[in-house]
Amino acid sequence: MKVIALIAVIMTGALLIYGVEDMPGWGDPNSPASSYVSPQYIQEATEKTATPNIVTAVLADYRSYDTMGETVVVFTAAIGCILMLRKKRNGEGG
Amino acid sequence: MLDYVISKYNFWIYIILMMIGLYAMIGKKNLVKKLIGMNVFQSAIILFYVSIGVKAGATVPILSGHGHGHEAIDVASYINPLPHVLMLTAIVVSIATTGIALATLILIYRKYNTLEEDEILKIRKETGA
Amino acid sequence: MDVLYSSRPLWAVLVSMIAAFLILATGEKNRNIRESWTIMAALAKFLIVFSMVPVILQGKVIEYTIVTFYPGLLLQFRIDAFGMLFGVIASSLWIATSFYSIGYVRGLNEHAQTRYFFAFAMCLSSTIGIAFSANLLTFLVFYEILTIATYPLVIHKESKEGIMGGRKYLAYTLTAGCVLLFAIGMIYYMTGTLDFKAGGFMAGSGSSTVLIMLFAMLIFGFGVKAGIMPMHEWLPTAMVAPTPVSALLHAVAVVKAGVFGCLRVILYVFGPGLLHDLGIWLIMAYIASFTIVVAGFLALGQDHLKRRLAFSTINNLAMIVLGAALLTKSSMTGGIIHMANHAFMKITLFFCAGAIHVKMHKDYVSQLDGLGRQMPLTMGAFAIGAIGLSGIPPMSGFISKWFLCLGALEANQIIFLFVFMTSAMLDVAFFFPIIYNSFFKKPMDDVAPHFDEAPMFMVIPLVITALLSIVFGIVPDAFFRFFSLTSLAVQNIMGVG
Amino acid sequence: MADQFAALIIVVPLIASLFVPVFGWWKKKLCYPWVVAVLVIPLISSLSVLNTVMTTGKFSYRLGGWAPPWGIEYMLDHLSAFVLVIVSSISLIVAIYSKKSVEDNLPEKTVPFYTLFLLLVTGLMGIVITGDVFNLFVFLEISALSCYALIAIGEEGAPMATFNYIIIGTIGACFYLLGIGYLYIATGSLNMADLANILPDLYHSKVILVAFAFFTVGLAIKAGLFPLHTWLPDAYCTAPSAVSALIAPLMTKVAAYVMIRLMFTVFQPNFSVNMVPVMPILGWLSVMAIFWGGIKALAQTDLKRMLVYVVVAEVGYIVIGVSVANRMGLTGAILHIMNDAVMMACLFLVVGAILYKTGTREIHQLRHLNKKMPFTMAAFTITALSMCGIPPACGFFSKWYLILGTIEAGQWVWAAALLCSSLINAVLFFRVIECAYLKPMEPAYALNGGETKHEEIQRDEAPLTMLVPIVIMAAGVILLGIFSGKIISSVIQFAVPASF
Repeated sequence: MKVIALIAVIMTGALLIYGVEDMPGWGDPNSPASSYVSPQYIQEATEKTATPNIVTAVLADYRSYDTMGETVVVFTAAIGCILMLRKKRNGEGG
Repeated sequence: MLDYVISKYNFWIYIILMMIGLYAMIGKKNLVKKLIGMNVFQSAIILFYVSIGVKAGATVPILSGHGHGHEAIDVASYINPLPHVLMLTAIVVSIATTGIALATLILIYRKYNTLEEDEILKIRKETGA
Repeated sequence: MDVLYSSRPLWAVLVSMIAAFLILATGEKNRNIRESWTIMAALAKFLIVFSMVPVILQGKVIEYTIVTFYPGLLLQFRIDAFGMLFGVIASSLWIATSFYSIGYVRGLNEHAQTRYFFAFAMCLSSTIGIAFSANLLTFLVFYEILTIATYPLVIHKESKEGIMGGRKYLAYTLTAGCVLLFAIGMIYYMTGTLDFKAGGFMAGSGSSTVLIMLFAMLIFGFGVKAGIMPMHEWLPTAMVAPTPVSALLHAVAVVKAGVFGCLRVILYVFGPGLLHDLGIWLIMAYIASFTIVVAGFLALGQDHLKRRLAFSTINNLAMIVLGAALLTKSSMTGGIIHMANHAFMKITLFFCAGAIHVKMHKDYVSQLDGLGRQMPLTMGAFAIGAIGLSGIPPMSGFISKWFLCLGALEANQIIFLFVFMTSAMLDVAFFFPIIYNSFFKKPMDDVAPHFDEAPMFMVIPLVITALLSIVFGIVPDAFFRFFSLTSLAVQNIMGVG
Repeated sequence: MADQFAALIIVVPLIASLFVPVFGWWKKKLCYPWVVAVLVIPLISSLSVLNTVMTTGKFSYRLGGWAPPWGIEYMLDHLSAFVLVIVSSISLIVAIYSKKSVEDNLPEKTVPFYTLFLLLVTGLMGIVITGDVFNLFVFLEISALSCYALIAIGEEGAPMATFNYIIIGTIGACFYLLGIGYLYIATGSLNMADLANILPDLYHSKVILVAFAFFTVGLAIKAGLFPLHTWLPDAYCTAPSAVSALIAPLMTKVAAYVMIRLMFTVFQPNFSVNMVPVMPILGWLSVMAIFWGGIKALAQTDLKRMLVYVVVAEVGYIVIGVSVANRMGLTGAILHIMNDAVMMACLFLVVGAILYKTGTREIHQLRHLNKKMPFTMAAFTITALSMCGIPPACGFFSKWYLILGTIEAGQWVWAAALLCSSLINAVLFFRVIECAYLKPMEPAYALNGGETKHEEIQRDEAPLTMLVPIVIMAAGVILLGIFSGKIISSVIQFAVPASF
């Protein structure tokens, strides 16, 4: 198992290091990530959503659907834990 | 060469973290250690995302002064908000996964009284399950 | 060629499928109603099929498209003379088999009769589907349904031999189905069409190596059901099935479907011209001859009556294939007409074997001494069938053998003439002792034989099929127009090639 | 107006899942009818969406009204609408079926069970409907988490199987997340349609290549493709009947859908097929999956465990169709997503019903089942024949297109693998059929005084809530086969990328 793990890890690492070559540098303001979609958030968000915190604006408005999904994930986990653990506790108690 | 390495140091760090996490997930025998590996692995990815959003010399994207009027906003002075948004979601997902995983670990421990994978396998073989 | 669009082919297929589900719904409790479904479906099917014969004889084809998947890829019925011939054989003999089955299963008080009649009806449905298929895909679809529908019949007894026979049957036929699927896929990829065309459509669509490989695959796929050696192993094993099933398997539906497939491949997919150019017709002919001779010798060694008949079937089917493989006009005529003649004669023989089994519980050739005096009708019919298969006039077997021999001469291959002769002699050798013993030897148990026939449900069908074998020997075109259909089919094929 | 149906598909089961605990708190019995009633709405909505797509072409639905690269949108084209219909119909069928199974196995867990059931369905449909790669991840996790929890309450050994599934599944999901990150860093966008426009200029970037690699591996894990399937058999086998009937047909198929979506919509076929050597690798892995799954299945005596290995083999089918990368093959793959979902649902439903009635899953103990449960066994037989590729059942047609695809690609070994797999399936399923339908070959039951022949076997059919779904699925197996031509010409034909 350890050998498999090591091989998997080394292969993954090698792939990642291979990819780094074409990555933009640290803090590059002109990287595609920072120059394509996000500038518009910074410019428009306050005006359109009346929220000074842009992260909040994007989280709760532009991508609010994701955030809904996020809360559902928490709900799922909670119900999942109830499903898994609840009956056993009753069983032990009784 | 050194410049190259330094200019992308964020990637090296996350790659190393991720490899550690992945190794623990696959290679460790103790189930809790596997779970910790999973958390390290997810944190590495979160670190990676957050480091994408950085712009040199920029500040947090909160526009306290600009709320009104139409004065131009200098995009370069605020960091990219999107990766942070995504990672808020991803963090929650990772916590939820950990929660479910811990719940299964409780079930496993109740059943086998151990969290060592090889011991569990031994018990299962003995009971013929 | 005139095309007539009609849904009659679809109904011909569906009628027995509908009957099958009615049979299933009626169940074991109302046996008479259940059996009446079978008979009604058999009659209806025959009438629908037969009503199309005059149209076909006018030189038209009847077409019905079920669904289209892709251009050139569709489920379609198209009835030409050759398909019609097979359709008439199958549907007319189903009537006889239906009556006979009722007598048989009731006479033996068989278990799971509903399943039996259900599977029987499904078999016939798919056989007619095969007969009327317009292209290889449709053919394959019904061919696979036939494979599965026959399985419950083969394992009917549920004894160890039955289940083993069923496994062997499935192993052979499903493998064949896979090979066919691949070969047909290849053909579609190479030509963009799968439609049967008199004289073939494969010419010039690929290198000769590929074509030969495809031919081998298709012949393997269909040859398994047709019992061509060395793929015949399943057939004698499947003899554990009840006799009407063997009759259906070995005279009407399954093996004939295989032979029909082989002939479709030889004459309608590759075509005589292409096969001649590729030179594989001769190899094919040698394989068929090998099968004829070896099966004949193996038949001699069988004491179990039905196994002997099974090897005789293998022998005769190979004769049909050989007729087609010789690629001459007469040999084709002989081969195709032999499909009909063999069907009538062989089903008579199987019916007789079944009648003996039901009445006397005797299965072995050596037990049949003196039976002729007790069951004169049955053994008389057996004699007619046996004489016919040996190719002695005035039985119908003579007609087909005559044309086959003529074909061998036309092809300038004297060796095949000898094959036919040997086969005829072997037929005599393994059938005549049975006839002789049953009529002229004293019974083993020394009881004075008295007239005691099998149930009427069984005797009447076998007498009728025996009489028909004689009639077809004297007037080959009687009733069902087999000869006209055959010559029309041959004309179509040769007209192009 | 039909556009609004798209929103209903996700919103209705999601909101409804919140109400399940409320109902359960009030009256436990209400959970079941509520879930069934709720799941009708996504089915109607997805049929309506499919209809809209078929008449007016593909459309998108902006959530919150934000324009695409900034906001999130639904992408509804032929492929996603088609898979949506599959997911919603099968989940409805399994929901109907679940009644007795839940009452029997998990009486005290009804409420959280149905809550998670709805969440799982929501997650699966969210994956299919979304047009945003990150949003897809969120729904992937919703479905995965609910799936983990549902599996963990299964029989002996389930928690351990679940934990393995969690670890490997999380690796898969994180690889997918990493792939998104790499795409984002190179393009700055998360929207699928937008990415598809930007990416062609960047095909030579190493970042894109790495992103593609992570996507492929991550989704291969989620789809259970050999050799990354190790989590699958135990997890699916130990899950409760109703759960395995839902996840076995849907989870792997949805992952396969995402694979097709990413490879042929987000990335262009030109990149996925010609510029990276991924297709041959996937193809050969599928061949191994088919053989490995088949051989492992042959070794099982437990019916459910056998089916689980068949699932592994069936994943290979779909991926072969993807990796031959031509029109016929992909048609076969998409058709097989549907066919396999229906067949697997039917088989797992049957196994659940058998387990419920007889308490056993051992193949050799299924004797006389044809008399006890004639309809269930008839459904099983039909589906088994379909698995062996007997027409007119649907399995034949997907196999036909897949084989045409491999022939066109000149991959003879792949074609041979598909054919062999039919034969392996024939052995597998006829073994079961022989046991269930025929008298035992050896007189091993002589203990009963050798009177087995005359024992009167009473009909003891599964309850209607189980039987009706089973019969519907079996009828579906036949009908989908007969109408496969129609389905292909009206839907799948347009779901295959135009460049093929």
